[in-house]
Amino acid sequence: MSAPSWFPWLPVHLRSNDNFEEMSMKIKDIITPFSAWSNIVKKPVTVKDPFSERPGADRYRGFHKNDVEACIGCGSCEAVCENQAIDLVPVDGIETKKGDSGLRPLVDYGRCCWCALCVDICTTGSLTMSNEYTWISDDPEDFRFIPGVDKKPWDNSEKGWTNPGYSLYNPDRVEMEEIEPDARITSFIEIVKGYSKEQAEKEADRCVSCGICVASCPAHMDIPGYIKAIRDGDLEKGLQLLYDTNPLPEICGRVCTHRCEEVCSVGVKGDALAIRWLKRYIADNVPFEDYKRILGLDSLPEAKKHIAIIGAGPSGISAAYYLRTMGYRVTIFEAKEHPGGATMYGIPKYRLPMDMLEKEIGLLEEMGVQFQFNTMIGREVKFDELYAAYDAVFMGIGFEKPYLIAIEGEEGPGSIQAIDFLREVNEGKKPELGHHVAVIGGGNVAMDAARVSRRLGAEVTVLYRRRIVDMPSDPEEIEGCEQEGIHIEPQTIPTRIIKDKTGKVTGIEYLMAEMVDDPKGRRPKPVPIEGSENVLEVSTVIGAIGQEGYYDFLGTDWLEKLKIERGRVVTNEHRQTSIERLFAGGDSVNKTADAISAIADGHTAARGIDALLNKNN
Amino acid sequence: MSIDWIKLLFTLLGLFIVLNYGLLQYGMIRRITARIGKRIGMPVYQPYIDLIKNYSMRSQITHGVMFYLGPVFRLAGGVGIFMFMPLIYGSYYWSNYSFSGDVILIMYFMFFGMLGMALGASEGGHPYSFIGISRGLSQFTTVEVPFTLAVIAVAVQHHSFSLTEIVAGQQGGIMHWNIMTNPFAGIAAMLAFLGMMMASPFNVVQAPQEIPIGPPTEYHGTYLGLLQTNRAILYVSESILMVNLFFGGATNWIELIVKSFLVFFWPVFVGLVFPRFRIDQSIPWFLKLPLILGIIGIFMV
Amino acid sequence: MEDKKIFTDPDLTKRTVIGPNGEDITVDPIQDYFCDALPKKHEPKRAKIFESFFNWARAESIWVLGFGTGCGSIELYPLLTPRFDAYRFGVQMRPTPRQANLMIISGYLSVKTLKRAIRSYEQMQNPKFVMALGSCTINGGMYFDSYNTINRLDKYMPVDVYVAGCMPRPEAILAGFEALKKRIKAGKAEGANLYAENFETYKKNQKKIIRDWNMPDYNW
Amino acid sequence: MEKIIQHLQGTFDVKVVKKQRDDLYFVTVGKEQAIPAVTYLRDAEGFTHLVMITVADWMEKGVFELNYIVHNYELHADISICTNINREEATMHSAHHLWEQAWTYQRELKEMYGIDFPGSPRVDESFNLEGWDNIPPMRREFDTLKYANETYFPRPGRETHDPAAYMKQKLYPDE
Repeated sequence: MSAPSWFPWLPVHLRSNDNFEEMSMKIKDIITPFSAWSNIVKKPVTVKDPFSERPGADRYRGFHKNDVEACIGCGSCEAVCENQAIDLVPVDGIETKKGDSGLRPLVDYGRCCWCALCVDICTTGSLTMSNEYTWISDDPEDFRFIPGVDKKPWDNSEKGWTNPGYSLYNPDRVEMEEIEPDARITSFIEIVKGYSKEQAEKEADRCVSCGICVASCPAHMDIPGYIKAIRDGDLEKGLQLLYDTNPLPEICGRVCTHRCEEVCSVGVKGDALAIRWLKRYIADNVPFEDYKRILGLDSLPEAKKHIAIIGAGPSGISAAYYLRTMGYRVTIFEAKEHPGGATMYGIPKYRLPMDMLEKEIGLLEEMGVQFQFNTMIGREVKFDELYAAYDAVFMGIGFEKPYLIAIEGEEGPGSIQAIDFLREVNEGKKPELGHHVAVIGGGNVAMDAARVSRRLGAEVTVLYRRRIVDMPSDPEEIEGCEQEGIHIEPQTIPTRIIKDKTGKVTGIEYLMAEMVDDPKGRRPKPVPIEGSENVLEVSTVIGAIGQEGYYDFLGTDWLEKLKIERGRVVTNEHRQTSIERLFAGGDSVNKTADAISAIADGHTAARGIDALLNKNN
Repeated sequence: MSIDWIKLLFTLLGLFIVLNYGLLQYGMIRRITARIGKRIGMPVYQPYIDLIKNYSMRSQITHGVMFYLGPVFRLAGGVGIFMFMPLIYGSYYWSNYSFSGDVILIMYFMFFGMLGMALGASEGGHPYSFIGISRGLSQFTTVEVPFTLAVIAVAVQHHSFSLTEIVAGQQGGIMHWNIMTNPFAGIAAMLAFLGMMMASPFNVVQAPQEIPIGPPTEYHGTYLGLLQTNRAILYVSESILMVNLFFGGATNWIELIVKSFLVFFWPVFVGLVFPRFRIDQSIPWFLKLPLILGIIGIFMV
Repeated sequence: MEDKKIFTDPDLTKRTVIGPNGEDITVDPIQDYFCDALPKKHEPKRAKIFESFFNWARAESIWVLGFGTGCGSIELYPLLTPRFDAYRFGVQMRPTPRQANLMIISGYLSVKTLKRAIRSYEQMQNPKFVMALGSCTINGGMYFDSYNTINRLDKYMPVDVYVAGCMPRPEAILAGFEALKKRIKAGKAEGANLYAENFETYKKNQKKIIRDWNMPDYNW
Repeated sequence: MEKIIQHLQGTFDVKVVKKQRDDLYFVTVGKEQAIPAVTYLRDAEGFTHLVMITVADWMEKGVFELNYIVHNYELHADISICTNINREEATMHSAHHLWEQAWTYQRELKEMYGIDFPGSPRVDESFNLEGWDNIPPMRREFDTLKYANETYFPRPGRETHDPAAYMKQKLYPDE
């Protein structure tokens, strides 16, 4: 339609063809829009009540909820939050204890962007989101709350975002290669092979660096720190962190009871981080020649005072190491031929190869710690002399004396004690066991004895008073036993060791027990069932129901002064005994009775001695 | 000249009725608009609340005397149209102040309000007011052309510039209405009416999406309240004017309300479904079809 | 870098021009274009019944300044769609601050936007209300460490209602309107007077971050 | 593409060529040759569209790496001409005579990184940051969190606890 000449008085741009073509409508174009009037009889699509009719979708990311009972306050939510929207704050009524920091996340809705990363990473799965999304207030300070503690209307909402099933970290532990059970029982070769670099870094990558584990470690090692060092590939830094709190990482990397892994936040839903194996990875992969340089031991402070250490077990070595780094002269007195104490004589070599110990003792010797082997206090040296000659004494003597089972026939050959048996084997002897061994007890020592016996070619049965779940031994030890064909007989109470006329052990008689709940709430007690006698044909019985301390070497005068309760030396928080300059640590002091506690005692005592001697100055 | 107090009273009463009618009508139309859009829409009484709210604003600002007078002029325009227009045919008291030349005066008042707005809004100094005003004035001018032609055609037909006489000439059935006797003028006026009501597609003057609502941009509080009052009166008055001019007037209130509502419904009917014309589209549009129809309307007579 | 000159708009600087008769005329655009009388506090009506009635009208006729500032502006448009239809709650959009009662700060404010927001807010008439959407207005939200985004809106203008979310859904905003209505009806929404009373504090905060302050202190 | 790169290498002193994709190459040239190279690509090789001018801050190396990304509509391919300029005296030749939109980029780079483009229109005017008086915020030495905390009044009263440290304080404070 060329109509520009219609209105020559209009401005040029209004006369252009385009404008007129736009305006030249067809009849249809005019009629069609009126069809919209048909809406007037239709129902409006408006949501009548937008406040209650429109709940969030089932998986809507609404306001936060937290199951404060399940939450352990690991702080992963805080760490992952890009907006710094989460603080960890103490909450009334929630105790700080091992495996629970007592802190709970406080969410600031002045920061949150509802990305739900905090929910996705939540190690316990306690932090979730409801599908509520309406919160109005005239006070901006309101929008900071502790989910689960500050009561909110959406606390009981069923719907909303939960952990989606995948994890931001890998919940599965990197498998540690082990020797097959069939091959294991033929020799004392170390079972666990150790991580490769790739495996270690992959495993270290699972760590959320929460640090919950640190409190559970008796030595309070900087676990997140050295795991991060592995992740960063900086093993030297890792080694420094290890030695800050633990001078025996090789040993702990193998035989530690790893309480840290029990509380590992990653382990709540998945497998706990293999903290022990990672520690071992660092210790194994830094060349020993470099230790002194890395740890800065080349130039130690000048020795001023002299400390004596009784017993070259983990606590003694630990104390020696830290005292030496603090600048003391240290002499260790050891009754036996080799250092290492229980780690040396008590732990079978398939768990802890001998050379590991030698490596770490070697470091001490290079640092200038003096060793006097085959020197027993009370025999070669009197304690009086020692106490007089040295500025302070640390006693890390361990539990040497086994408890007896106290049943008929326990005396005499064929019935032996586990710690003696293990020491003999570690010394290279090969005790005669016969075809079938019965091990009495359910602790780690019992498991060790059983597995060692198995390696010496015997059939093994473990007799334990309570249920398998009650066994104080590490679960992996029990699993190892089962893999190696060791039979565990729970709820059995030995009553008599049967001997033939020559005095040779032929069997053991035991009663079955039933578990009776203790009215005081303690763990259930096994009660023998009358008439349920069984006899197991065995050739040797190994008792492994525990040990106690042996303090006679001190002499009566000192022994009177030393405060001892239930077989353990009583110390203050610095591991100082009731005798002023005598400190003590290790199994004879702490209840946990494991290597890492002993190491921690050594460290604490070293600091205590330092404080005492400096105070006296 | 003595003042006919009763007549004044009735006029004011009529104004009051028309005001309320206008507000309710506006609410109804918004409601209908909402339904077309498949919405529920605001309450019918919402215009009242808005009005109260606006009159209750605590602070006002002014941009000078003319800024004050703008809404007053506009209201005067609206009231002026009403005052000089007979409401009910044959009723002395409801005939307001109509006289023999009232059509011309009403035409003047229609423009008067717009000019008042122009002066006031200009004083506000807001650039969008200027744009709105210039658009409004130019569009209104072009709207007036076909409308005036149609009115002249009607006036010539009835040999009178008095609304009362024009209405009188239309009595006696639907076939006597000017819309039937002079359809071209009627259609031209109805099309122009679209522009007068500033309904879509001719509401670019007050387009909130393009220029923040044009002339009243700076007006708020009481000023805006005045403008709202005026809108209620003006739109109804213009509808009644159309009723008087082309649809045979009314002989009672119900007839008046029904007819004026239907007339008012016409721009709503169109406006709700058509998109907005740009100003350079709407002006030529009025100069095309409505103008030609208006001219034909005159020649018809 | 310290001596970097702050750039100012040459159109807004004070200058002298020569008039048609050769005389000098001093032009100070900021003074000439804008009014800068300080805000006054407007007491509510003495008669409580009037004030309550007016507050009811104010609450039921909320005119929103259509000024989308952050991400949340995209949540405001659905309010006007058939699904949510905010009109039925008496909420209408106004394109000019003069006629609006409610300013919605819909999310983060950069310093540049804040400057405009303050001017718009000041041009609104008493009583006026502010609704703040989302984390950003409460404590910075995800832009808490940005070099150019404010953290707390209440430092710069009085806020009546906050709606949590990032961003709040339209339903939550509607609930925000309901909360605001309650507040207005209770006579607690006196943001405009608060602003007038604490004018100096607000100005100090505003001027701390708006460095090229080329506008009057207050332009009603 | 290969051919174009070869041409570039023949004409200019090309330091590095990095092939990102078949249709995206990064070509590093000296500072003086960047604008001629872009001009050459525009006029001789048909890369008529300036996609963007952007910069990467290599604080450790002490340079800004400027990228001129140009697009060829026939080949649907991009080439980025990269050049390193000194961070301390960051100036670069303006490209606004080639594409008018370049001055917007250059104005932004001036504001955000402090890179000067003498001759570029309105390069000194503020772009996003009105009245900025600190070091340009996108330079990496600018600590944005510190600046925000000092400037924008973060809401007080927040304090957090590290679980490990808190547990130490609660459970074994003496060690």
